[in-house]
Amino acid sequence: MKYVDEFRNPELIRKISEEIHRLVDPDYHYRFMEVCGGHTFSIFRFGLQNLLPENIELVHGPGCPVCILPMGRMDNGLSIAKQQDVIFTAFGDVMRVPGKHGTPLELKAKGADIRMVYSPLDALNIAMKNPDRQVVLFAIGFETTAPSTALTLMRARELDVPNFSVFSNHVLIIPAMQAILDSPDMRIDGFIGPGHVSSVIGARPYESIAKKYQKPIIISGFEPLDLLQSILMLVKQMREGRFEVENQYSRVVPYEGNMSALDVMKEVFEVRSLFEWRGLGAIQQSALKLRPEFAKWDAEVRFQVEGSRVSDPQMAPCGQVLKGILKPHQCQLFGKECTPEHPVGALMVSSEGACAAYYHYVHLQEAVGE
Amino acid sequence: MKYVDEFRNPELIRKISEEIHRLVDPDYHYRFMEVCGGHTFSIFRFGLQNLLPENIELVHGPGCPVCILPMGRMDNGLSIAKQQDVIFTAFGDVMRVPGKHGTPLELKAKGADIRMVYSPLDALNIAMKNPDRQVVLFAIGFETTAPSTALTLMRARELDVPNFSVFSNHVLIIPAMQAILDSPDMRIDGFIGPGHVSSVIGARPYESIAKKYQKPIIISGFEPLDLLQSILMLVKQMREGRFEVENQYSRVVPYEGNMSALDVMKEVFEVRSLFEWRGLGAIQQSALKLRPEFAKWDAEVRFQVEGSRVSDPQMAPCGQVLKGILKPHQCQLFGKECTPEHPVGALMVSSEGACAAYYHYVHLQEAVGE
Amino acid sequence: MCLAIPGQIVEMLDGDRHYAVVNVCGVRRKINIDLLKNEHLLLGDWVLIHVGFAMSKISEEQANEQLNLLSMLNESDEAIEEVQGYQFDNEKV
Amino acid sequence: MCLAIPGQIVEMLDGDRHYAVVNVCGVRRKINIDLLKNEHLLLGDWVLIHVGFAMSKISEEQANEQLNLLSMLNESDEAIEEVQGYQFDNEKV
Amino acid sequence: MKTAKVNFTDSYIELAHGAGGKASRRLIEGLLVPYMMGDKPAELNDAAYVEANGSRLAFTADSFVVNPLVFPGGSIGELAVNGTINDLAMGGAKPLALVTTLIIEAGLTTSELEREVAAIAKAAQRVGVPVVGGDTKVVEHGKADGLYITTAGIGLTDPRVSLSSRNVQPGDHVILSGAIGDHGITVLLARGELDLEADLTSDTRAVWPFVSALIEAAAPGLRWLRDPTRGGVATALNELARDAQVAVILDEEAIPVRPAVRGACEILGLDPLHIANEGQFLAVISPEYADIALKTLRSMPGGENAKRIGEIQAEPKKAVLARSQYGGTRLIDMLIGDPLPRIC
Amino acid sequence: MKTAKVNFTDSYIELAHGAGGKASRRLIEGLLVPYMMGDKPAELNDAAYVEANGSRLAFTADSFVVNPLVFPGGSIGELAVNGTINDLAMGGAKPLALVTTLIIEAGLTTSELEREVAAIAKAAQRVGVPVVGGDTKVVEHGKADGLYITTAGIGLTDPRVSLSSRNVQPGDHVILSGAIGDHGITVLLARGELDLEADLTSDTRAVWPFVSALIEAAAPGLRWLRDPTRGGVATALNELARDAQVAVILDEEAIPVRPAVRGACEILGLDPLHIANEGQFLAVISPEYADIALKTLRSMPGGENAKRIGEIQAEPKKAVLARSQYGGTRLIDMLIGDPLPRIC
Ligand code: SF4
Ligand code: SF4
Ligand SMILES: [Mg+2]
Ligand SMILES: [Mg+2]
Ligand SMILES: [Mg+2]
Ligand SMILES: [Mg+2]
Ligand SMILES: [Mg+2]
Ligand SMILES: [Mg+2]
Ligand SMILES: [Mg+2]
Ligand SMILES: [Mg+2]
Ligand SMILES: [Mg+2]
Ligand SMILES: [Mg+2]
Repeated sequence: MKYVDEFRNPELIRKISEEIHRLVDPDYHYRFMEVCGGHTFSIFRFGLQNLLPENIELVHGPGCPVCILPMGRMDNGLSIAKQQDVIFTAFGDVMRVPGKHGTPLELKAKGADIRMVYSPLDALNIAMKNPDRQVVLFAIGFETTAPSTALTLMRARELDVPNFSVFSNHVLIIPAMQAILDSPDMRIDGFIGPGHVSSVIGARPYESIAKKYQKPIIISGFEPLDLLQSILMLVKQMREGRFEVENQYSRVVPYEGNMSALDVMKEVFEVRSLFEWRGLGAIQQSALKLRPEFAKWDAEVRFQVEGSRVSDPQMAPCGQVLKGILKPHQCQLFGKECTPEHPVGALMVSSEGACAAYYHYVHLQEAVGE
Repeated sequence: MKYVDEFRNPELIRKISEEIHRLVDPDYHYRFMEVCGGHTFSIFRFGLQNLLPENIELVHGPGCPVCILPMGRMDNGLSIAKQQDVIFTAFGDVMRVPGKHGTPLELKAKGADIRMVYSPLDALNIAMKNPDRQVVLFAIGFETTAPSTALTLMRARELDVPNFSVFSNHVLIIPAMQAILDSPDMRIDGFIGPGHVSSVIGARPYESIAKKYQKPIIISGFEPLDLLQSILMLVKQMREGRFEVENQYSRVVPYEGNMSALDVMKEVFEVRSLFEWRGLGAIQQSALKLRPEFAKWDAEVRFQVEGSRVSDPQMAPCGQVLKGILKPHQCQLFGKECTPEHPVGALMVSSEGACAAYYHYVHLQEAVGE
Repeated sequence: MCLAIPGQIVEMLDGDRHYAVVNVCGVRRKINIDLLKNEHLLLGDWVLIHVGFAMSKISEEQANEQLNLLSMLNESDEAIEEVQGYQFDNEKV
Repeated sequence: MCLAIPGQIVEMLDGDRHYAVVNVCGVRRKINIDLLKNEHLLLGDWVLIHVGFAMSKISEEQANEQLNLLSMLNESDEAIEEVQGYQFDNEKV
Repeated sequence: MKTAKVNFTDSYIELAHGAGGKASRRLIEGLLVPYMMGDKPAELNDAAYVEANGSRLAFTADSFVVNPLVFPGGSIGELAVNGTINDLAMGGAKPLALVTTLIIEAGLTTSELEREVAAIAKAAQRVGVPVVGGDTKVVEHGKADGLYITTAGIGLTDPRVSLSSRNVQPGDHVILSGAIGDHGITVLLARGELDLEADLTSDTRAVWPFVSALIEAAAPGLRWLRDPTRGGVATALNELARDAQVAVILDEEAIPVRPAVRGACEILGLDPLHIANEGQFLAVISPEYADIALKTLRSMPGGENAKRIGEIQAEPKKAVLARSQYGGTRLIDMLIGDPLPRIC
Repeated sequence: MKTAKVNFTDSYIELAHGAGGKASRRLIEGLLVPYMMGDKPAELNDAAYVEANGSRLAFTADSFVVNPLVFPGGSIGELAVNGTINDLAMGGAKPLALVTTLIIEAGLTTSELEREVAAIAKAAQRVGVPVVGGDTKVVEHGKADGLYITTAGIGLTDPRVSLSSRNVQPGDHVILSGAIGDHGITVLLARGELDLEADLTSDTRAVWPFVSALIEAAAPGLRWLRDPTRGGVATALNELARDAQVAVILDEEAIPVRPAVRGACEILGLDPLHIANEGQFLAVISPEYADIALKTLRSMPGGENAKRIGEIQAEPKKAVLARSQYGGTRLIDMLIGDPLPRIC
């Protein structure tokens, strides 16, 4: 598989690992945050932690759109899904996320018409095939996914599909990174920056962060070689006292990002003044809603969704885990009340969620007696 | 079972049978028509033909509302049933009657929402429970059933149920008897009159027929004793040269009929100027349609049903069988193309239909070698 | 033509005067009795039921008279004459 | 965060210029290419696919450069310097 | 596989093809048997026989799709066990083991499922047969009417009996184990659509204890057994008449029918002979053994209503006739389609 | 029946409970087994064993509910035969006979039904096992997704083998019969909802010929067999690790996966180890017999891709681990719920 297999080359992996070991300061405890859940997944999927020195700690960041979805948004979405003439569509990722009264899958089992889609365009197609029904797309995702939703909405407007609407939960990565860095109880030495988001937004947006907080940021790919190389680059910057934005993932990410994608996003979306992130609280200018010109296709307008704030279950410190303050296994519910099969928090749902990833990892550690 | 078991008393059955044998003119071939399909059914169900002298022939009449339903009406009904938001309701009797493109059961198998009801009121209830759907009752029946439909429609008006309507195929017995008697190729010596229709219309309507055509008419019950007694009464009238209306079924049928039932029928229905009977052709003033005041609940108005005339399948002489001109087994299709399982004509569908009854009877005759 | 069956009224539904409960051999159903509103139905009356409606009140007297007559058949000539003259009540009255 | 996967364009859909067919290891899908309308995509190009859209054109040159660099790691000091200086093209230019 | 004999011209499947009557028989004989069994003339029994290491096993499986899942006197789980036990019993086989598969509709509550699982376990335990395995599938909400159960069973045939329509002889007696129609009418009323109420319960039960007793008492006289499930007594006896090329002459008045079953049938225009039973069986027994067979059944709890309901005659072949006391004769046909309530 | 051990707290059933992964296991072990099997510690195998007159029979039944009914390389009818043959084979039993029951949705065309009946007949004939009986139910239009098939099978165990997770020892080898994921991905793509196309066919086949050959060549070394159907290789091996209280250590690179299966999995964020197979099996074989077993399989048509994919270790108990060439280790978990395509 081109652009995949080469980047899993065992020999090169070993080489970089050795180089990291060679360059780290053995007396320093490094804390690098991989912002993106895709990175978290890869790290566990490929067992990369094994290849790093013990004093490099990887902190799992907020870059999983499912994990940061506040329960109130989920409940709002499901309240729409319960309406009789609605076909509620969502990505597979969302299907196991618990709202206050259960997950989309559970609601579907009780008879709601909830369908999984692979692409936002699939939802639009369902709407065109079911003119008697209201088809709602429960959209999630960072800047990687938002342009696809935007293009789909433009297409809905072009074809004038009256029974399609989008419930937007799209969020922005830069405000989230800032919120984490602003958090007083937080120490991060550098970031492994999200590769696919960056293919849209480019590198520039990170520069002010790198400068303001004096943290190195490496925009990184998702294969083992990519991640290890990014860590190596972070170690080197620290060794050299630099705090720059570097692009490890240049085969995919251009400096200026994807202008067409940014354009369609701007045409369809505007920035919300405030949006609640699960665990992180309300963050200013951190999410996207549909512009008034698209009110006709805005599920929040059509179904008059009131913002319902539901706090995370008591005792569930998902937010602290999201910010990297707590390790997942330090949560009291971890592995007991909260498991991948019966998640309490969203971090346990997504295979990108830090808790789900850790759950397997800890079992593995226990298993292999480490 | 009171009012049933006493009228199946084997000893009394034998007595009347003997009395009939005693009183018949051995040189005369009697042809009595049981007008009502219920009588036809009883005759075969209880094997009454065995108990009669060979020279009494029972001719099976048109009193089966399913048998005389023209295929065009069935097709009209099914064209409504095919519409997407319609729940089409009908009595079980109708479910196997073939339209041009199949039976209600077959259409249901393909996905149409067709439901069996026991009472017209059940259809109204379905409408009230499914306000989003159009619920249509495909009503059939003679004067016995028409009052129930009428009361149901009055109730629909009272409760103002907007999504209920009736497709009326109600027919009248007197015009049918006249049509048969007017038919030149027809010889009938007397009638076993329909007991349950008479509980509504009473005896008076038959008197002009008895007089005009000089035929005895015995209003008869449905148990073996009732039917045998009625035949005995016919034989006696003929013996004595009388042609009167007599009421064998006085425990159920009052002379004047049921005034309340006649009143509700009049309030809801008016007589159609012309109605097609399967096999008998168009008969004047022989059927009921909803009055204009009930147009809102009239499926023919709501669904703008055009009268489609579909002739019976070629080679299918159902009409001649209905009039008693042909015996069922004289039909070329009988027992070959046309069987109870795969009926060509409606007479093979209903267990009251002469052909279905005969099919079993002939098999029996063949079976016992008669 | 019209399947109808005798049943006995076992309950008058006070809450809904359009309906009564009938019993047929131990099977009970709520039926509409509007068509017999002039008959002043009482508990224990027998009615003929068709498509969920009471069509006719059954006369026990007439039934017994018929059975008596028939049982005398072949046994007395009078009975035969009765059968012959067996016509509408109101005509006899 | 965002599952995206490289695929090769194997068909440009002339009838519908918004779409192309990509091949991922023998699996084909019609994807929307509107987000790369400025890239002048050609048959044989590799793109990154996410939720049925092409997000980015993949640079073979950049990929090879990276792999070359990494293969020289531990073998020449120059390579290490390269890794360190490995930054945005446009900044180098 | 020989498919030359395929003879099924209906263009699609409807409910009647599953109702146990004529359409079912046409589907099975016209389409399924030619493919599955090729040229072999099929005698379609409740259970098939399989030789294994010198033992003759009976092997059967049935799917259960009843609506509602629970009804007076039973539920789908109990039905699924009893039905399969009964098919083995009809093959003259002592039931050895059951396997049950569940097709569950997403959204079924655990308490409903648990109730049926308990019903399966209890019914199996009652007759002392272990459930040794199973399978579970879940289908989307809106499918599967809550729960479909399939039960497979194996049994060991008793070497003293040989059951086949081919053994049936003119003069043999037809014995029925008890009152008919209880199950079918109970379920019909339980659906609630007809608004009829009656104090009726399904007759579902395992009849193996009765068959076992019959084998002990009358093995040499036992010719044929059948549980008159879908299609009722009329259909089962018509199949016998056809397979054995004989006539079955019934004494209709002897057939036990509870008043409420009769009442419901009169109201709805149905024939009790067409109504399904789930705890009764028909036995054809040679005249010498008929009395002892009947006595045996009647002496057992639940067998008190067993009756001799007819006999086998040579002619008219392939017919089932009912004779009434006053000399009327009627032909009893197989069920056609589902039994539909009628108004005329 | 002992129900004290019931331990199932979900309040209703959803699709995950039928997907073959963790939820399925909880349902089966927490609810079904306690009722059906009482206190006996259950080893849940593909087929159960039943003693009959001194023979040891294998007995199994499975329901098949695939959508669409036909997919590249197979159809529900073929699947239903092969699946049950395979479960018998996994019990080390030579298949003797099958019984199939059909639950048909009213409105299914006769040609669709005939196609599946022919597929059943052909698949059974291919492996030389007769279909000796059946049952047919028809449910209302809108139910049953066209057709559900349940197939029960009985087989005769080979006295030379004793298959059980209890026999599995550290040092034993894990052998896989061929490439994985073909069936699950083929069916997923055949549904058409994902708009993905690939030249893939289901791997559905009866594996009894392979198992038979393994018995001949390596009976004393055969410890355990399992067909990794729903839940895939990951789930089957997790069940082994749990039941046998061992670790299964996989060499992930050795596991054969076709490029298109891999491509589809990468696109959809799925793991091939969780994808269903319908013509593969896993065997645990003692070290002395591993080579001959592998050679035997590879010498047979359709067995060329058989691989040694891992081995059993004593520790860490109850875990399945994959080790990569560069020293990474990951834990392979059972499937949780249905495999859902994901975007992040
Ligand atoms: S273990 Fe569960 S509750 Fe605890 S932080 Fe993680 S997701 Fe939240
Ligand atoms: S046999 Fe069939 S076609 Fe012929 S008259 Fe009777 S119903 Fe009509
Ligand atoms: Mg049976
Ligand atoms: Mg069976
Ligand atoms: Mg019971
Ligand atoms: Mg059975
Ligand atoms: Mg199974
Ligand atoms: Mg298996
Ligand atoms: Mg199995
Ligand atoms: Mg195949
Ligand atoms: Mg299996
Ligand atoms: Mg069966």
